[in-house]
Amino acid sequence: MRQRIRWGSLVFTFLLLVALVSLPIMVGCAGDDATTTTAGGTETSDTSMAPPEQDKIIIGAARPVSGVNSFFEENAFGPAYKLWVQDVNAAGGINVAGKMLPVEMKVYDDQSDLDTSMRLLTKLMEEDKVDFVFPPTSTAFLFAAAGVANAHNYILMSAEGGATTLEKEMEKGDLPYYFQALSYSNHDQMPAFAEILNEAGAKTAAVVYLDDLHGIEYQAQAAVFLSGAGVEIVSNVAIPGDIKDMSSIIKQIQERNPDVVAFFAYPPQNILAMQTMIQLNYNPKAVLLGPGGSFQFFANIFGPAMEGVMFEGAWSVNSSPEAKAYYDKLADFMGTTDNIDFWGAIIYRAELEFFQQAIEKAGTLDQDKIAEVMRTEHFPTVMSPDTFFTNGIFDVSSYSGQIGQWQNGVAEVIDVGDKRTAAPIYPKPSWPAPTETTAGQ
Amino acid sequence: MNAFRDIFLTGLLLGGIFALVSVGLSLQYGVARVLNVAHGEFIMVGAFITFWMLGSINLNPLVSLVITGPAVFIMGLILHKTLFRRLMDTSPSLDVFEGKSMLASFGLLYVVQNLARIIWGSDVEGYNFLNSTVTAAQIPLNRLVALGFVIVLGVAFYLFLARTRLGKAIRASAQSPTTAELMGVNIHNVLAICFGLGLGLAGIAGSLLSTLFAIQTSIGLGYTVIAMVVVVLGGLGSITGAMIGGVILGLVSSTVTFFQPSLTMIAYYVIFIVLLLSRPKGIMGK
Amino acid sequence: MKTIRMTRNRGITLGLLLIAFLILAFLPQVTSGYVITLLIDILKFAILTVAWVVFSGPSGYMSLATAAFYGLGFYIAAVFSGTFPFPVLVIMAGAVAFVVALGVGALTLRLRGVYFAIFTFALVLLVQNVVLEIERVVTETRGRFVDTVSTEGVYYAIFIVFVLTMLTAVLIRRSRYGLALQSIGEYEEAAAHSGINVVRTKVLTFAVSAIFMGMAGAVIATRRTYIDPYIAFNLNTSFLPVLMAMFGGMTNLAGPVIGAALFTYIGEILLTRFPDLYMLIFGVVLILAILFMPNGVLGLAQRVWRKIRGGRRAPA
Amino acid sequence: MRLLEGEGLTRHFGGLAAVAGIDFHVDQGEILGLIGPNGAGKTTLFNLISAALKPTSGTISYQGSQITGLPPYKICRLGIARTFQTVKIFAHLPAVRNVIVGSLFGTGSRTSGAEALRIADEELEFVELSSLRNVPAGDLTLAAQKRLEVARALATHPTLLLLDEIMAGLTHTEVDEAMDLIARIRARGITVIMIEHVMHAIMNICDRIVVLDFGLKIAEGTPAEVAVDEKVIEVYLGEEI
Amino acid sequence: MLEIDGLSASYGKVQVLWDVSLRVDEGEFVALVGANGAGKTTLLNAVSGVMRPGSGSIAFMGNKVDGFAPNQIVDLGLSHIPESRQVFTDMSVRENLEMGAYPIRAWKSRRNTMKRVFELFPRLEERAGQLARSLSGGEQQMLAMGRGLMSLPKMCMIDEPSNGLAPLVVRDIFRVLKSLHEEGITVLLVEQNVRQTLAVADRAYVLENGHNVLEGPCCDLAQSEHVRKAYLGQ
Repeated sequence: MRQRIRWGSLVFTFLLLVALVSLPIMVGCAGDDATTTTAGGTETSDTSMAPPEQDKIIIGAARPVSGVNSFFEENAFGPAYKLWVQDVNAAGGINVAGKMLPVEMKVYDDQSDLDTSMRLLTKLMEEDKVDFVFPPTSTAFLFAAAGVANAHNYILMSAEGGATTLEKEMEKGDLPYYFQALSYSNHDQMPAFAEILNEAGAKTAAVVYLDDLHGIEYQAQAAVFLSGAGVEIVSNVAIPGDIKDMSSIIKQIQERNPDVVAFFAYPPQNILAMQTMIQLNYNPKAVLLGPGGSFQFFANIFGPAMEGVMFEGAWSVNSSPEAKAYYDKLADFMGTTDNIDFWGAIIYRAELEFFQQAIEKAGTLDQDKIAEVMRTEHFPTVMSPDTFFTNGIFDVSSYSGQIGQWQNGVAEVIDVGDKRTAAPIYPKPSWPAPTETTAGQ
Repeated sequence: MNAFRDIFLTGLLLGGIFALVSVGLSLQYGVARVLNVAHGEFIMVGAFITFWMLGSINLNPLVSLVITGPAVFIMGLILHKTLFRRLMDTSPSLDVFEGKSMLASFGLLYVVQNLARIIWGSDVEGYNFLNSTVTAAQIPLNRLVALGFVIVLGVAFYLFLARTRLGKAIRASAQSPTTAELMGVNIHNVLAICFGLGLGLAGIAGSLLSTLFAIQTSIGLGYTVIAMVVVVLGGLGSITGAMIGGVILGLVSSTVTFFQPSLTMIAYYVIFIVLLLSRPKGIMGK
Repeated sequence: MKTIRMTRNRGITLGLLLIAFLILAFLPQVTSGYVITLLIDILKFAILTVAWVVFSGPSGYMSLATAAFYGLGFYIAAVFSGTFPFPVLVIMAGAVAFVVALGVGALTLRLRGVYFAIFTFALVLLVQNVVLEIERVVTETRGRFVDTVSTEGVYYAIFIVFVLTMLTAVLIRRSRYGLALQSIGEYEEAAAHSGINVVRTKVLTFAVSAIFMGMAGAVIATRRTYIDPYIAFNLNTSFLPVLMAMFGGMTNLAGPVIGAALFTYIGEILLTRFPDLYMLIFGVVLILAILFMPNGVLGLAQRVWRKIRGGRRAPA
Repeated sequence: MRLLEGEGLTRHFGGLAAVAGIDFHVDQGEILGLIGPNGAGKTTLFNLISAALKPTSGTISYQGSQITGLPPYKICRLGIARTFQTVKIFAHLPAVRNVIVGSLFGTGSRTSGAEALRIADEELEFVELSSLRNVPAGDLTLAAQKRLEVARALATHPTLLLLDEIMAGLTHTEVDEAMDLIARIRARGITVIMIEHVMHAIMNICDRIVVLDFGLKIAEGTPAEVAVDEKVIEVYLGEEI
Repeated sequence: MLEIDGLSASYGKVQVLWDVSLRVDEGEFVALVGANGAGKTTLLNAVSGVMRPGSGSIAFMGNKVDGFAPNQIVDLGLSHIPESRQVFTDMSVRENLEMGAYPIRAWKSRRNTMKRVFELFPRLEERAGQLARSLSGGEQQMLAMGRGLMSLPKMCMIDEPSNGLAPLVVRDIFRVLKSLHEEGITVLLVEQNVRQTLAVADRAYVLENGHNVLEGPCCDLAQSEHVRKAYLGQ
């Protein structure tokens, strides 16, 4: 019954494993020499006003260069970061205790895979010992990254997603290095949406939501705030991401004839929803679209049909001269206006500007000190002359708006109050007669 | 009654789309014995070629079928002649070949998807095409066109298989490659052509799908999964089976979506698994 | 003569194994951080690949259900995170994966070849979607937070699971079950007519291999502060072990381990050096490996090894 | 004494009856030959006895009790072993391990590894393959593979052995050796049913012969009786013209 | 017309043919007989290119053809009608015949050839539209033979046409074989049905366990003790 095991092969394996293990150690050591030890630790904390010894700031990030999230890296956050790095370096760098340090980004591809993303983030902090890290993309990734970065005492700002569930963790005090920049459904967007509907006199609403984090959270918050504002939710439907036909859903909503239809979903589902409503000639008084609806390309695809469609956001070229200037600069940098996002684009920039000012104010690269500054200080940014964090979350007053609406192909902020750049169109005009092909981009 | 009609019509239209997505896969497996996990990637390629030609030379998507089909067909020919032919020659048995070719197609998935990403980027793209309805029944025109194309393609394909010399050779090869060889059929050419045709159909499907849905370089795998469900429903390798399977899945989808949309995917897989267990050879299987 | 040489060889081998074992066991004492993180990943894939090979290698049934069992373990660790101590979670995960695999195995007896592969593939998607829907309806969100365990703790946990997996794999290979499974893979019919209870052998081995997948899942779940069904039931987790096993070679147990280690390690280098081209290169390498290395790296190494030794004495 | 008895055995494939209502029996200790042209239903009958197939109708009893419907491994453990028309050896396993499969799983009682190995070596010795015990079975000659299959079957300690064309494709000397082997198997007290096309072998070693044609039993008797049976000659040599 | 010299062939490690030589002259009707597993089918497969021979040479009409692909062999005018019929069961009788005419030179004249085949096998014409699976065994054999003729072969290799058929049908089959030969087609017939085979063929080879054992005119062989022994063991 004895079978001879090929011991030789097993030895070979373990030798190989040992070799593999030792290789990264050697590489790791080499890495140590190269990037010195000024990183996020507490080594430099006692001499906070002395300029650091290094000549540049390295910021690492595991980004979705490939995979399902690569859209965001390519069109949303990637350009925002790159433009910022370009701007900072054009101005000589970040002033840390009197020394101008240029910024360099070190980007790894996380393949839109969470395991890989966390591994690479760890590598950036532990092996590459970068000075700062930028977050990964998508809310689930942020949730995971928040813990990992905190465990390493690295500041992690997130404009790339965010859900209110994270707030509970923050309230527990577990995430002192985590800063939430993107607007939340509960503090920011749904209250604003309810206010707008209340002002317009809408009485009933239907909600269609994608059965993922974003959709589930938004429909829950919509229920809270819309009911609070006297808007009754007459229909609430969850859809899967792979949905290929929405006609029966739209028809059922049509039968209940609500004033408002909100789609808390992503571009593929939102495009399908728009097409289906146009095809069925169902024209509610207001339509709200989730992520994607705020992109210029979305408006381009549907052309005149976008008139009066609302979206989660928001900012507008009419928000302020700074916003307009940023718009121009970004469009120039990206070579197109198609992928300008009238929800997030300004927040990413504001967050970076805030961060830069926090570093300069702290006068050190020490994460604790910078975090402390971020928690307490107010800075002017492209988004608002008075931008600040409350309990680790951008204060609602810091945003340039929460709900936008497409008017004549231009994104306008329609929040009730002084952020408003244009009066809401309500009810929205009926769909234009279908035209033949219109190219998207 | 109205609801019933709606469910049926939507299901039928959707079924057409599913059939379109699947027929090519069925052909690739049925004759060339490649369970092509990268099938959906070629749908994506077809969609992007169409989109790109619409943007650059304003070519009507329905016209661009004439280009995407053959272009992807040739890719398929080359792939089979280089990659799968070699795998076939070095595999000791058909089972081994099926396993290896499936894994190789997995590699292909990465290659095609990432090449496409490098060429076309990661944007969500879309355009409005025939976005109106045939008013009486409120049937979306673009879906009707897609269904029409599926029927035309199906009939054309049927005629091709039934009437032409090559078509008969393909059917014969599917039944018994060795005997077909004895008839003078160059089996390697036939297999390559079938693989190519399968991909070509994926390309055409892509062109048509781009008129209906938002496209992105990462959409492929989703369509592969649908195609697999449909092909197993209809019986691996059966063309008519793929058509029928598509319609069945369409009807299932429209029914479930009508009552509880979030259960749609679960319904797909439950049906898929139950069917695999009870009738592994599919509805059309013997 | 022959026996003496065998024993000496074996002594050296065992010694080397012991050294490798000790190095791996004490590594966290001398180094930390990224090396350990990477090793955790390598060990994770080594476990999944070896567990996959235990069943699919000899039996010839290509299972793509790895992600389902791994995900179950992952999810159990998340759901009961904080309720039970870490070791209990890992054992629970193994037990649940075992039971579920028994059921799945019993269901799929009729399926052979590509049908079995497709079934297991669909299984992962089904479980993923069902959990997704349950989470939506019951917890009204999508994911869960997990209590994290220190990197070192995770490393030792995964290391122990790895050692268990290897021991079990060696035991199965050397036991009557290994022989039975191998005969089933060679000729199921002949195996049955030689008195092997084909059904029991297949189902039991399938379920045993699932234990380790589940355990690996439970350990790795504690690496994530947050998980959701997409992360837990990821199709890549099903495909990668197959590719790693092919890449490493399946003629003996060293192959899968080498495959997992090289694959992960090379992947990491490519990933950090060529983020833009990584997946493309990955695909090309995969296709080339399938084309030109039918017996994987191990097969290649053995061929080269034999050539080197061939000059001196005939291969054993 | 009746060892095995089949009554009204029928098996359909689609609409075709491969075996149609056959009654047969085999007595303890005899060698029964099963002959007939290709497609006569011989192998189907073997498959029914060894439970590779379930009969459409009819029953099989073994040592006085019903065994119809039992799974193959149980049939094997009850003492009915078989070989296959196209050899089904475990090609990548060494010869000895092929045989161990039989002795380890097929004997009906739990065998220890050492015991199984001892039996396997004995059976290899018996079929004269000891010298090739460590050679992968796939590398053996056809004749050796057929012997190996016999050894594997013998290792299960059968009472009844079904041999399906173990001489097909063998050379003259190999056929003679195979005949000798069967004689020695009988000497061990094992009952044998054999399907064979090599006529002189069948005629020389069988006690009794059953002739099948188109799924029906057309003749039965001693070799001498069968050899002069008009129906059999017609089936074998074709009609006189 | 066909000349095989010193042919050896194996399936994997199992050698099936040992140094077999065989010759068929133009217009001849040659039979190849031998017990099951003697290697007859392997020999035909090696000639038609379905399997690659190990060593030896095969020449057809003076050209060396070993290593050719099956379609090249068919194009040269050598048709192989395989064992156990192998008709395309999911295709109609007509389509099966059309498949036989697959080589381009035969395809063009397929309608005329089909008429000739229908004359030879009137039953096939009656069933032209039916699926081949619905035919009886004898009809399927006729279809297989008709299909083999559709490629307008100069020579036919026919493998066990009487296999599994009732005596009456077998008689039909042999009648057709005879008339084929009379039409000028060279025939190499592989059969187990020794008496009838030797009655129609001119010359025969006996193959045993992959070796040539006997060769000669049929009338001689029919009387041969050896043949009788090989088949009935007397």
